[in-house]
Amino acid sequence: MNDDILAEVRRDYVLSKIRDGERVDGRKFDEMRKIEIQTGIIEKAEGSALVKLGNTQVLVGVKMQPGEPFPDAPDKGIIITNAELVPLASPTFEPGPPDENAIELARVVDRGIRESEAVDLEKLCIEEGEKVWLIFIDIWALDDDGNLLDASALGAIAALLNTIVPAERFEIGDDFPLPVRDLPVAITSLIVENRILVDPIKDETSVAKNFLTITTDSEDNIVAIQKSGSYLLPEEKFYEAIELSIRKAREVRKLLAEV
Amino acid sequence: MNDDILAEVRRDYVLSKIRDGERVDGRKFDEMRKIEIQTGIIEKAEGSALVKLGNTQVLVGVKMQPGEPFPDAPDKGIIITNAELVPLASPTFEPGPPDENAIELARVVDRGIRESEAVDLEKLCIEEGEKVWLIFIDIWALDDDGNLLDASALGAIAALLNTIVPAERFEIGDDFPLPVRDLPVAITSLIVENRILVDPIKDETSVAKNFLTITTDSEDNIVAIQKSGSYLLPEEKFYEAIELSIRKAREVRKLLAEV
Amino acid sequence: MNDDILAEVRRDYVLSKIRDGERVDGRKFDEMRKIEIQTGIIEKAEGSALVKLGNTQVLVGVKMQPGEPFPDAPDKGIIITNAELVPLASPTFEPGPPDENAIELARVVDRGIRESEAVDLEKLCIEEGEKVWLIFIDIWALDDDGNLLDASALGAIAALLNTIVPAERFEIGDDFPLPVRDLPVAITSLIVENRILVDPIKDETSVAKNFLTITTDSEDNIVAIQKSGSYLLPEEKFYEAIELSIRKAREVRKLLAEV
Amino acid sequence: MQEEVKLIVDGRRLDGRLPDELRPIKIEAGVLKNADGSCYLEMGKNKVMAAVYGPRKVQPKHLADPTQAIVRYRYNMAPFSVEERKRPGPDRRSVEISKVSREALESIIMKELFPRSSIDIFVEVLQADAGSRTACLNAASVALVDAGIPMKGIITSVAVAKVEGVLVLDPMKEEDNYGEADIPFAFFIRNGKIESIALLQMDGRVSKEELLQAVELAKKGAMEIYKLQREAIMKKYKVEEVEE
Amino acid sequence: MQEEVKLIVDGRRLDGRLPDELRPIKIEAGVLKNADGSCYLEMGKNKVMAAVYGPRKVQPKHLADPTQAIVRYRYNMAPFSVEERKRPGPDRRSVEISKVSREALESIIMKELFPRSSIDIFVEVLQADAGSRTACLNAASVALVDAGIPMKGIITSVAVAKVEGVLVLDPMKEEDNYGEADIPFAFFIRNGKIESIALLQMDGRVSKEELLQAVELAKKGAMEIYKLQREAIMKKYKVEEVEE
Amino acid sequence: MQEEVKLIVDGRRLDGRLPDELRPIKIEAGVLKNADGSCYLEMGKNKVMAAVYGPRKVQPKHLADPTQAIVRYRYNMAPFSVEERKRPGPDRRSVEISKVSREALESIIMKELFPRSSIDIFVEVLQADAGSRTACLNAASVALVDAGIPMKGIITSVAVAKVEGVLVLDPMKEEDNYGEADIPFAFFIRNGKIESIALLQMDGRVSKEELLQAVELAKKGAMEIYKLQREAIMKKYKVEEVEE
Repeated sequence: MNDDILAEVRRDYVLSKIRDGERVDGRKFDEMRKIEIQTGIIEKAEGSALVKLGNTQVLVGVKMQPGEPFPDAPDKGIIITNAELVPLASPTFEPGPPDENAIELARVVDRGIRESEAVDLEKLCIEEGEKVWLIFIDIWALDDDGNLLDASALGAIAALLNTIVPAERFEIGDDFPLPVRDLPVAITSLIVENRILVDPIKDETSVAKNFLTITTDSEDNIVAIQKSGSYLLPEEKFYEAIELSIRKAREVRKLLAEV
Repeated sequence: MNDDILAEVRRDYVLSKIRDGERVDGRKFDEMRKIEIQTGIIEKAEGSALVKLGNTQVLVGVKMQPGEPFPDAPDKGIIITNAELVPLASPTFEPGPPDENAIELARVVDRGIRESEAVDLEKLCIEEGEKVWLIFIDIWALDDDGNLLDASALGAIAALLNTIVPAERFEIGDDFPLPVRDLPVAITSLIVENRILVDPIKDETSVAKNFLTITTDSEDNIVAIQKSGSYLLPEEKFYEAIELSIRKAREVRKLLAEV
Repeated sequence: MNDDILAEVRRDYVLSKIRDGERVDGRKFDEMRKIEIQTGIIEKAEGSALVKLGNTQVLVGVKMQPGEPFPDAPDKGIIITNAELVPLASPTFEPGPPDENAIELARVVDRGIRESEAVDLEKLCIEEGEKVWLIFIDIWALDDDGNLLDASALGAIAALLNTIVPAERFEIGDDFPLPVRDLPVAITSLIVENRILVDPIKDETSVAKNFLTITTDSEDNIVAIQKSGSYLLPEEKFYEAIELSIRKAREVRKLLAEV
Repeated sequence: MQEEVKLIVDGRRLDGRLPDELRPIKIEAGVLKNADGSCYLEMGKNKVMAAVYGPRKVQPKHLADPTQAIVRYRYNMAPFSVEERKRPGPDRRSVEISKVSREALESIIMKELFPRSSIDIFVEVLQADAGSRTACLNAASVALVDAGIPMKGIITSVAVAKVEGVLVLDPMKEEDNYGEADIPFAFFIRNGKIESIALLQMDGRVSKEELLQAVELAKKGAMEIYKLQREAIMKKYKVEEVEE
Repeated sequence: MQEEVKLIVDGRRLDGRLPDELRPIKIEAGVLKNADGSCYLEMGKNKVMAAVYGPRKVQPKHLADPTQAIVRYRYNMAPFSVEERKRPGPDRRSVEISKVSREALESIIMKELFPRSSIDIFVEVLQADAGSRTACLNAASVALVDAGIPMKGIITSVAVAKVEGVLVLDPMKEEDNYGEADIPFAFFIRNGKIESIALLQMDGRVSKEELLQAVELAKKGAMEIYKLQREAIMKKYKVEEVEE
Repeated sequence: MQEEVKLIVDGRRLDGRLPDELRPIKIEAGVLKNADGSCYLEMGKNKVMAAVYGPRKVQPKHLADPTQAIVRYRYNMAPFSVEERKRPGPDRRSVEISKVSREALESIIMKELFPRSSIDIFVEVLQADAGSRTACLNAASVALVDAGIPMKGIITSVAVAKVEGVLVLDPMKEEDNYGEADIPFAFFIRNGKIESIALLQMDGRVSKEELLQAVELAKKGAMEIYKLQREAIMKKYKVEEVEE
């Protein structure tokens, strides 16, 4: 019970801050947290990246192996994206197969990579109709202080950039870097009190889980959108969020270029 | 609590009616509800039928694809029957894999089709020991006002009658109608207060779930029986039910002939 | 509630006995219960054994079939050990897939057989890299009066001794006895009140679930150990238990030789 | 293929039985320590073990019925009970058998005496032959008596098959595989008399008249099995008396 | 391969529609007896059935919220609804669609009126075409009205696609498969006016400007569908009045 | 095949270690924000992250014990932690490791101080090498201290292997794969002294005498690891003091 009251007090505080045009951690509404990207830390993976977005931490590993292509794309590699919100990362995560939140997260990250055509899948055909490279992107949440999605999307593309196709291990020629040709970036905002808060922290999402994620490619095209949460989105907020997401993604993309 | 009392009052009413030789919906004990059969309504299925038995509605779809034969029947097609009591169809159905009621329903329908040899499975051999046609019969309950089983069995045979084997899609010759050579009909009765009520509605089964299903073929042979429910069946009631089921199945079979 | 009190009284009694240097069933601390081994009772299995260890009963069946070898052991047969603590065997066992206790039991039995190299797996290669014999050891608990593990391990090796490789059924030559070349024996003790009780019965394990299982081969080598249960094991007790296990295993191995 | 097998020669079946003969049956009650009641039973090559726990507290609690006991029945096959290893765990066939078997027993158990309780019946098929569901029901029935569960009478089960036009009692594997029909029955027996039908299933193809004959044949078989069930129970009680 | 298909010829789509035209739509409310509200809906080749149960007691109990109703939504595809038989049971796609659809409806349902209750929405896709999630939402919305669930307005859903550089309303299968983008929308409509966006997803590649145009096109389509939803509800009530 | 690998040359192991040398170890406490206690640990190529939540209310409630806290331990491998991608979710090996690891920690946690509570320990193997269960236990132990869970002492874990007849401390992958025995230990250490054995498993083939030597070798290794665990905890506290 005391916990509930405390949580309510906290919520009220966050909300009153927002109404006053402020955020609890002192950031501006359109300001991201500090971003750190470390790649290659899991030697056994073909590629990997640890992303810290403030206190939020996500580890993404990429594994590859030969497999059968889809019948309708016989000459293309295949991306399989999976996310696990393991109970280590938050007091509210539970052991077990991915729930709707984990599935949604994985699918939104997947769409950004897929629709931006970030990976040149045609270069991952080994034998047309028979054998192509499968790319397993596994997203492992380590610490959830809000906005796991942007951290995961960032981790995924960073890990792909870091991936070496293990051709030698499977005796199909020389290893080569995974052909990555675009840098999709997901930017999630919280829509609350008629405001748009970019990169929300957990305290802020306790007020309302009104998310809008917009993923853009290197040419500012929009490649994926996900409105997530039970709320009504005013049209003009949507347009504002697009502008904001394009602008923020450009900043984040610069960090990726340095990886 | 009020719900419980209401249900009890209702049960008492149904029971007293039965004792008086009457049914709550005015039917005679040996009278089926109105039957409507529409076939071919799901164009993407190889065959389909929507059956209405009074307010009870079941949709049955048939899909076919080539597959491996069973080792002990290398020259015969294979029937796989599945039923889902989806939560849309009744306040008591729950999401999840088929429970014992759904499994029993599917298996009893399956036995009627199988044992009457309604489908000429030998004509569904593509290459002996290698490839035969698989027939998936999927029973989808839409509205359960009692006696889903007879509606499902009727839907299954009607959908099979309506099925075109999709040989062209799989590049194994010309499409042809599924060879159906018998019309098994399941007739379910409720055995209660020493009476036999054919085609029971939900209100009646609230009194007792004492079912007896007898499936007969076009020559009045019995091809499947299922006593379902925790009750003791007097021998003479069993014999009465057989006579009744044969008689009623003949009536229903006439409707099937018109499909 | 009364059940709880009764259980407590019983526990106190068992404990006071142990403190007095006695066991509730009159055995010495280092004395096994009476062992009965019947083999070949399941004709449909390739090998089988029913083991009674006092009131504890376990049935082990062995089935064999050809299958693919592991890539890193292309010329060796494969052992798959599974245990089911079916609810028939104890009021505390529940239906469902094996829980951690059943998995641990199967894995400890498996290790004893595997590490003692009891089965000559190289003689179970049918075609190198393509086809080898799979040995399924299924442990079926029938009555758990304590120490299911030792009974299971004993049943497993007895059933293997009794196994005929069904080569004829699969048309790959003549049947032949499974090549068994060692007799691993697991001995489990209960470590309680600074005492070591070999082959504990259920009443005794109600005091504490402090198990130590030591499996030895025919040459008194230790091939598997499992400390099971939440307790701290003094070093000297460990050494005592090793001596005891070697001594007891020799006795049990004699019974096996007579099977 | 099935034409080549000849299942009845000179009025005798493959194993030498006459059409109205049962397979050898062996019943032993009270063979397990943990269970409140138990029974080991062989019927032809079927080898089954039944255990009864209860009346006991329902687990999980929310399943409890405040007006009567709930009855559960689990028919389960050991992987090694059949020619080709069976994957452990319930399949659709086991689920259906468990359901109709439970319903048969439930119809004679005096459930109203034990509100909020469960009576759990577990039957393991250690070796399977044709008619394993009937063997299991017969064993479960004895185990229930052994557990002292109040019942209106006893359940006795046996199947009839139609084989090459002939009705045969208690079919074995080949008759089940190549026969024209299989009809498992269970009867409610009270005071040594068959009262009514507790389980009835059928698949195959028979005429109305054949069905009536099948009932008569099954009843004959059931009465013989009933005697063996009685004997097994009596023997258990005698042994207990002697032991006391 | 996809280059060879020509999806727009002379300004017309494969099925003859103009870019801003909807597929034929058929809506019928109150088609099921058991459900508290129901709706059968066709949208192109989509055939979907929606049922609403509730407000009712939450099962299992521990999910109940003492301050408001919980809303559940299950999007489920029948195995025969698609070209290649789909294994029954939820896949990842269904789970995501169920989530965003539930959230869309939840945002206008007056949940606070029914503490400790559940409002359960089940939608079965009997035949699937492109846009099955939008068809299901439209059906669910009508079923909710039919069930008398208090809402702030209504939800109406439609998708826009980008195909060969052209934005098209309510894409069909081929446009979905070979198009450059797919953008499903759902709008909150109150007093006959679109108020805000209740569902929005997108995958593909569009410019900011195209996105704004897509919203306008979707709004146009939604208003047409909204009229059909209204008609279906009115018709149901008229029928009921006549019957009384 | 395994004969060709030569694991010990001139008394040195493949990675240059002496038989009684540990792999490089790195321990950092308090690395996660959400968890009540946490630890990142590297041991050779093992990279593991441990988190402790609790004491907290048990979920689901019916698992609560009115007399003491329940302890849960989940050993889980990331799919990318091993050469060939591992399917997510627990396999039989993980279940067994979780059980024996939980039991080791449970034996020193003062559970009776927290009735009706749970202490949940989650360990993710981010990269796996031989001895991942020992690395996880060491990390979990530090995370428990970091979480302030009252314990009688600390748990320190290390394995010993027999390789080409030689006992070696803290085996790496090749020694685990081609060695003659693997013996993971965990010890209960109090006041800087090893008191007893908290975890002990073994598979392979060793004599009684070798086993005694293995214990001594493991104890030596454990004491070294224990010092590093202590340092990691001290460092965390120092940092916290400075920060205050």
